Amino acid sequence: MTAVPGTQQPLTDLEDFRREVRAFLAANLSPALAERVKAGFYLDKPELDRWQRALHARGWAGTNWPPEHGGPGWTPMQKYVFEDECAQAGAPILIMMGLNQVAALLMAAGTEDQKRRHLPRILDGSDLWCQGLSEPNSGSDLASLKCPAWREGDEYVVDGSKIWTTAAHWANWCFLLVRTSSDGPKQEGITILLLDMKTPGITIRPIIGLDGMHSLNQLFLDKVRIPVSCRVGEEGRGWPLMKYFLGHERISAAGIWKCKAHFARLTKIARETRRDGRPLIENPRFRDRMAWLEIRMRALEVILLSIIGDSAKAKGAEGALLKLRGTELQQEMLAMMSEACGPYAVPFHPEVLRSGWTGEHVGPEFAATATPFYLFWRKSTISGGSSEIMRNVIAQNLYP
Amino acid sequence: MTAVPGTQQPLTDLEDFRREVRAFLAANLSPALAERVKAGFYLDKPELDRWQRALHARGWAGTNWPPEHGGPGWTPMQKYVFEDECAQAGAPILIMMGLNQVAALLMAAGTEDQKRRHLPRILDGSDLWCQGLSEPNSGSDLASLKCPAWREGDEYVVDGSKIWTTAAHWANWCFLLVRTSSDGPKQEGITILLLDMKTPGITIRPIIGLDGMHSLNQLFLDKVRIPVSCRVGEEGRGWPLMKYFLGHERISAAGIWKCKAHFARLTKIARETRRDGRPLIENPRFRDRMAWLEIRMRALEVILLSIIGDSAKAKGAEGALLKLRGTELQQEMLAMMSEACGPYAVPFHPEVLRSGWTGEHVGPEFAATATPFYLFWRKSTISGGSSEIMRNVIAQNLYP
Amino acid sequence: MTGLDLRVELSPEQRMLQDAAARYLEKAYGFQERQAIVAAGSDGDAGKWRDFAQMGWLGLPLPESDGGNGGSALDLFLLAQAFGKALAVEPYLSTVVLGAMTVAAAGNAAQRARILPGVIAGRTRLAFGCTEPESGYALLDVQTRARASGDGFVLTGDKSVVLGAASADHLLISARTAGARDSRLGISLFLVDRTAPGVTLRPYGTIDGRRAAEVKLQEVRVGRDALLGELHGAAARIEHAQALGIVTLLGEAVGCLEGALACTVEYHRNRHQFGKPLSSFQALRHRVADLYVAKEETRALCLLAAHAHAAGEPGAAQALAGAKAWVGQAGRHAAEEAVQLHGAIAITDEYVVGHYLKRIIAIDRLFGDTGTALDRYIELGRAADA
Amino acid sequence: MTGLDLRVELSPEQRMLQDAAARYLEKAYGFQERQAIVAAGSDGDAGKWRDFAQMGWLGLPLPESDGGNGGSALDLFLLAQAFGKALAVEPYLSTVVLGAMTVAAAGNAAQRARILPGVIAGRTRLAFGCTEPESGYALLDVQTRARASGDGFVLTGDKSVVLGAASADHLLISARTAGARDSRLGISLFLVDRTAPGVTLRPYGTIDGRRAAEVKLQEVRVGRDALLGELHGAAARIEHAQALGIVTLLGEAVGCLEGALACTVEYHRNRHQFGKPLSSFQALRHRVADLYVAKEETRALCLLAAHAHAAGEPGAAQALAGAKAWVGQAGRHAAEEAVQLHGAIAITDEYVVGHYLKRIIAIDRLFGDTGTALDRYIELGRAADA
Repeated sequence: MTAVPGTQQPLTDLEDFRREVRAFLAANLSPALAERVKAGFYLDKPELDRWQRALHARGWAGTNWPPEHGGPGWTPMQKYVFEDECAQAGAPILIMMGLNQVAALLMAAGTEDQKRRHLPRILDGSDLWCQGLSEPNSGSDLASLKCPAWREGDEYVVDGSKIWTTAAHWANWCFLLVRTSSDGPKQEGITILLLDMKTPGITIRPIIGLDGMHSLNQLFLDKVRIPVSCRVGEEGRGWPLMKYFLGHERISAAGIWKCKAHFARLTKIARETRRDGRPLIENPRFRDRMAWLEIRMRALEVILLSIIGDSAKAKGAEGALLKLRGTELQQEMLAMMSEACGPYAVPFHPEVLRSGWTGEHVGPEFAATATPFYLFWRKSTISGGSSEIMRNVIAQNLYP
Repeated sequence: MTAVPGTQQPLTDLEDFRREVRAFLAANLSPALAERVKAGFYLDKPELDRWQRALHARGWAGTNWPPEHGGPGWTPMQKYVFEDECAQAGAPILIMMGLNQVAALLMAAGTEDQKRRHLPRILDGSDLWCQGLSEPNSGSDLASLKCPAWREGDEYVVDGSKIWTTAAHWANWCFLLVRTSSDGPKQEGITILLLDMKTPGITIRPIIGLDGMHSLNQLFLDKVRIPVSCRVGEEGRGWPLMKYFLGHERISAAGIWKCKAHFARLTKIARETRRDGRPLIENPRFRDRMAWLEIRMRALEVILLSIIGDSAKAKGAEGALLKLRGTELQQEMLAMMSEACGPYAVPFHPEVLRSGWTGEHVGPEFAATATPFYLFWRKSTISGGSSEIMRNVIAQNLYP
Repeated sequence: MTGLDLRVELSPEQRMLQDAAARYLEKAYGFQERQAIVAAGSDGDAGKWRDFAQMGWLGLPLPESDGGNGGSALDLFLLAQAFGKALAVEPYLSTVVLGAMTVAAAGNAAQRARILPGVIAGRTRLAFGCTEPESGYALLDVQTRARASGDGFVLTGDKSVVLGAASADHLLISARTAGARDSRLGISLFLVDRTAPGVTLRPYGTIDGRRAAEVKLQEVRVGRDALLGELHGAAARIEHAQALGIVTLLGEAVGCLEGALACTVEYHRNRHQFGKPLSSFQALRHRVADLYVAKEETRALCLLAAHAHAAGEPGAAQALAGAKAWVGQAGRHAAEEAVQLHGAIAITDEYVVGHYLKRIIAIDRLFGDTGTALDRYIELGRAADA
Repeated sequence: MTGLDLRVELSPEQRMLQDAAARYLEKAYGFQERQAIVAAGSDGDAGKWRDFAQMGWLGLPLPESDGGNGGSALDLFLLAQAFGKALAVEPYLSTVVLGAMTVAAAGNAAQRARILPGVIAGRTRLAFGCTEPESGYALLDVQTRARASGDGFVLTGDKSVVLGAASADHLLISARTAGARDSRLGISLFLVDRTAPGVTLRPYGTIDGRRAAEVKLQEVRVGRDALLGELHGAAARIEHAQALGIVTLLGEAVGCLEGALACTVEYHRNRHQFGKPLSSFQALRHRVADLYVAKEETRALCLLAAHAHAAGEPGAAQALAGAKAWVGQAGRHAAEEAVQLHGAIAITDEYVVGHYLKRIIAIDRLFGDTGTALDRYIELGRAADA
């Protein structure tokens, strides 16, 4: 009556594509760098830039970009294969703010001038973008943001603070949400500005994470002047454009590819680590937990593949589900890597994590990063839409 | 500097008391009946009545009652020991509505006449009480109850319905909450009436449980007339008196004693049941789960003993905690007993559960009751203040 | 199975099957009607069974050469999903999946011709007796013996929890013809008339509203033509039946969780407490969201397993074991949550949600519970690595 | 321990100790001050250590005959609880609990007189080197060797994650004097000067803001008077030190969860989102309620274990193992929840809640993690049944 669905032809094409990606990775990614990425060591900006240049040279920097802007024009399944292979291989994880969200926004709502000015430099890595969204008193409830800005001639003057800004200390541009009016509902009066990080009046306060490292920042904007030409969309109409930021990237944030790479690493560690006279992977309790993780990861990958290319679902309950559970799985895998360290989870020397450090570490090699990595990624269920927000989104879909 | 707390003297006394209780149980509880109680078979009313008579003959029927009303005047620790021993021994579990809640209410707020009329018959088992609290549309939000009653001369006329009434088909009295006024906040206008179940106009609809058995009922009250002398407290002022019902019995509802008895039974089953060529208790996964249950049970017993006799804590966050977790533990133990049945969890013949049934059951003896018992007790986290209400109570205590 | 083979797409025919099943069951198999069927105690409703036959469902997975529809295990899964949501109690699993599919796979032409047309037409019912009182979940632990005698065999032994036995015309009985109790070799399958002399049944209802029985075989004589498949070689047949049985149970489990979620959402929308619908309480909303997540995860794993089995993927057995373990663990938890989220009404026999829990529990106790399935998952994973 | 021995009551003196510790730490050990101490990198603050001495805490559990206060393991637990809430980083565990208590128990009069007054007065610090790079959590798996030489011994081997090593005056070092690597017999304890020739330290910070070091012993000569307790017979001493170390860690764990709950409640009361304080969101309220429950359960189990150990109950070892397992499992989960319930601020080093999580993780990785402790719990339970 019916047969197994006939997806043979496209699958074969995709396997060809997968081989192409693998060949690229083999040629461009040094095994030493890949090892450091898999182990969770920090990369410095030149290392990230080098990787983006390599991708750009191949035409693969803007994976989501349409060909007219220099993207590869991949199908959703090709993107899936690409991300999967990159994660498995240990390719550096770029800071995607510019490449994904800012680019999507500009393509949809930027002026021709803004597109011309920013898109090429985002694609080739000349510009690194950070985001000024959250504020000390506006987190999950982002629309309640207060950072005031007012018009003076051809400029906006911004006077406030933004927080949880990843890579602000590296970025040369910042995507900024400000409040230009306090009348009406909180969603109105929000304006989007593009801020050159060389503008006078910006102070960056590093925020040290639980892993002892610096990746987050608070921005203080002291009467910072931004030309009106750097506004995206109309004044006070920024919120509707935020859909390019919120929800859009839940599938990357879910990190199913990352899960798979972590799981492979956890398996390796569990095979190589002896505890109580046997490899950890032979410990029934550890083995059971790994089996459940593998099963749960499989479920998410099936769901991901079932909605791939369906942007309504990706922004809806399914996308929220993937973000919710994908980040939980990652966290549990990292927790198990830390457990595998035994007493060597206790030593903590963040200098080891830094790029270029060459000293001798304490205990097994993976112990140097396992616990800081675990601690750092507690954030994965908090940032990019917290687990609580994801549950809200799902419930909203169940009770429309 | 300090020593282990000096509770030696009372502990010795309590051990004497424990021996006394054990002697009573040995003399009065037949092993066959005890086995049936432990296995979760249903008892019929004559069996329950017999047990109450035995307790009453010893002066131990109203464990919470003060001596002036015929109670044993036990300390909280004595009550704890008594309950513990009864559960371990498999003593029948009486329907406590009359002995606990109704008696406490009458002692506190009943007229002398009501006390004289009801208390002795509650104590000796002549009267069995049921409760008419919940209504089809008032569950967790009990104060929203609607069952209307109005005064006609020396009588109240009640015209409504009550649901989830345990043992209404056995009871000869019912403790009833009715609404005599709809003005003002919902907590006002509630009146407490005592209803003789022989009064005309009462219809009892049995509600069959997931275990296929009948213990719950819906009451339909069709212009039922209740003498004003059967009102407890003032008209419309019943809600404040409800504290004798709500919260008071969380510690019994937590069923820590029941947990301990279930755990002993589960251990026995896990020792005697072979699966995959070894006793179930040697299965690492099953054994781990049992270890966690034992540890969690231990925690609850320590907490219980730390608040025993402190009625503020018993009604507050600690009591809610015990109810919340105690019922979860029970449920998990019952689930594991059902699991231990293997495929024999599937057969279902509720007639086996009934008192007096003498046929042959299918599979191992414990399989006859394990799964129905598991299903029935899903209610333990719902009734007597649901887990959700318990969390509300705890949060209320954390944010006073 | 770690890459593109995880993409499961349904064919237009499969979507039609889903729609037809959902439409029929919604119309003809409401919960009240289902409860009446259970109360009648006759192993499903004869009228419904005729409908199933008419819709081609009784022959759905059977080979076209035997008069069936040649559907795949994935088709079977989709139908079972609809059955699960409706909590249909008809003995489809025992007659079609375990019984007829085994006859189709193992039977000779005469046996197939004798049995299958009747099954497809709804006249003949089968039961699969491969569990024994001491076997637990180990179907190859067979103590029932068949000794050769004259031109046939004589069977003696006990079979336990045989689904649909009392209403079956023929029982498929595994028996040891050689080898030690737990040896893989030496197991044979026999077609035994339910009414044959020496066959005694003790029938009973099951927790999930079906019928099953303990079957006692006392010197039951069968002819040579009762031997189904190769002498001593039934182990693989039994395992294949078990795998297809699991596919069916997984489909039902997904349907159960869909039903449990749907009735919870519906109840929360309509039930008011403290002056608001339950659906406006955030703590409940978040738990209903988790219920949705569990349902989706379960659906993904079960669908994948059915697809892999249908496609003969090398990882199919492990996918089935993983999904079965998941259903027993996360599925049980989800069904318990659905009960809890209803409150008191859920613990009555009159309301639907508790029956989803019952069915999920029964599914866990058939063909290996969570622990057994997880052991198998791990063992197969290790074998694949080696 | 299944009945009345589960009732733990504190004496008036114990309540006074609790109050005094809480008062002092609240005043003198605020989180900002704590962070400054950690940043200074000197294994705790010298001024605080003097305060501890002055309050009698450094001699709290030591025998009165050695100048201590003769406090019980329960007293120690209560003090540790206060340390845990304040996240105090001073090397109390290594110096007093593992070091001095072992000297008091195993040392001869001369050794006790040489070491203990200095500890009690806050002048002398000790460290306990019994973990090795390959031992994992098995303290009796000793590869460091001590061979007799002249009137003394020569020690060679590696000790790992030795808490407080760099600031210690003396190291207690376990070494094998006889027997195979994992044999219980043949382990001896030695008092080694931290500055003795052949002792090399690689010091580092720990995830929870303390100091530890890898210790290398290369042909380190010690005299006969360095032998602590019986030759070959240190196994029981080490186990006793471990048990008392666990009591201390359990106290700290309870303090950590108290702190984590308190700061979560405080944060939810003050933080507004969507126009309301977080404490008004029911989903969050319920999870904070669960956090409270976990804290109370942990407190009960840990207090019971400390009490049982103090009273020498037969079930004490099992109670300790159970509580240790619980802290690693439920305690970790609770600390993670506290982090989650804060949102972004929790993942910064500037805010307190993440440090509770770090300490809970470190506690799990000292003296046996959840799995190791649960194995021991089960083994001891089985032994008690037999």
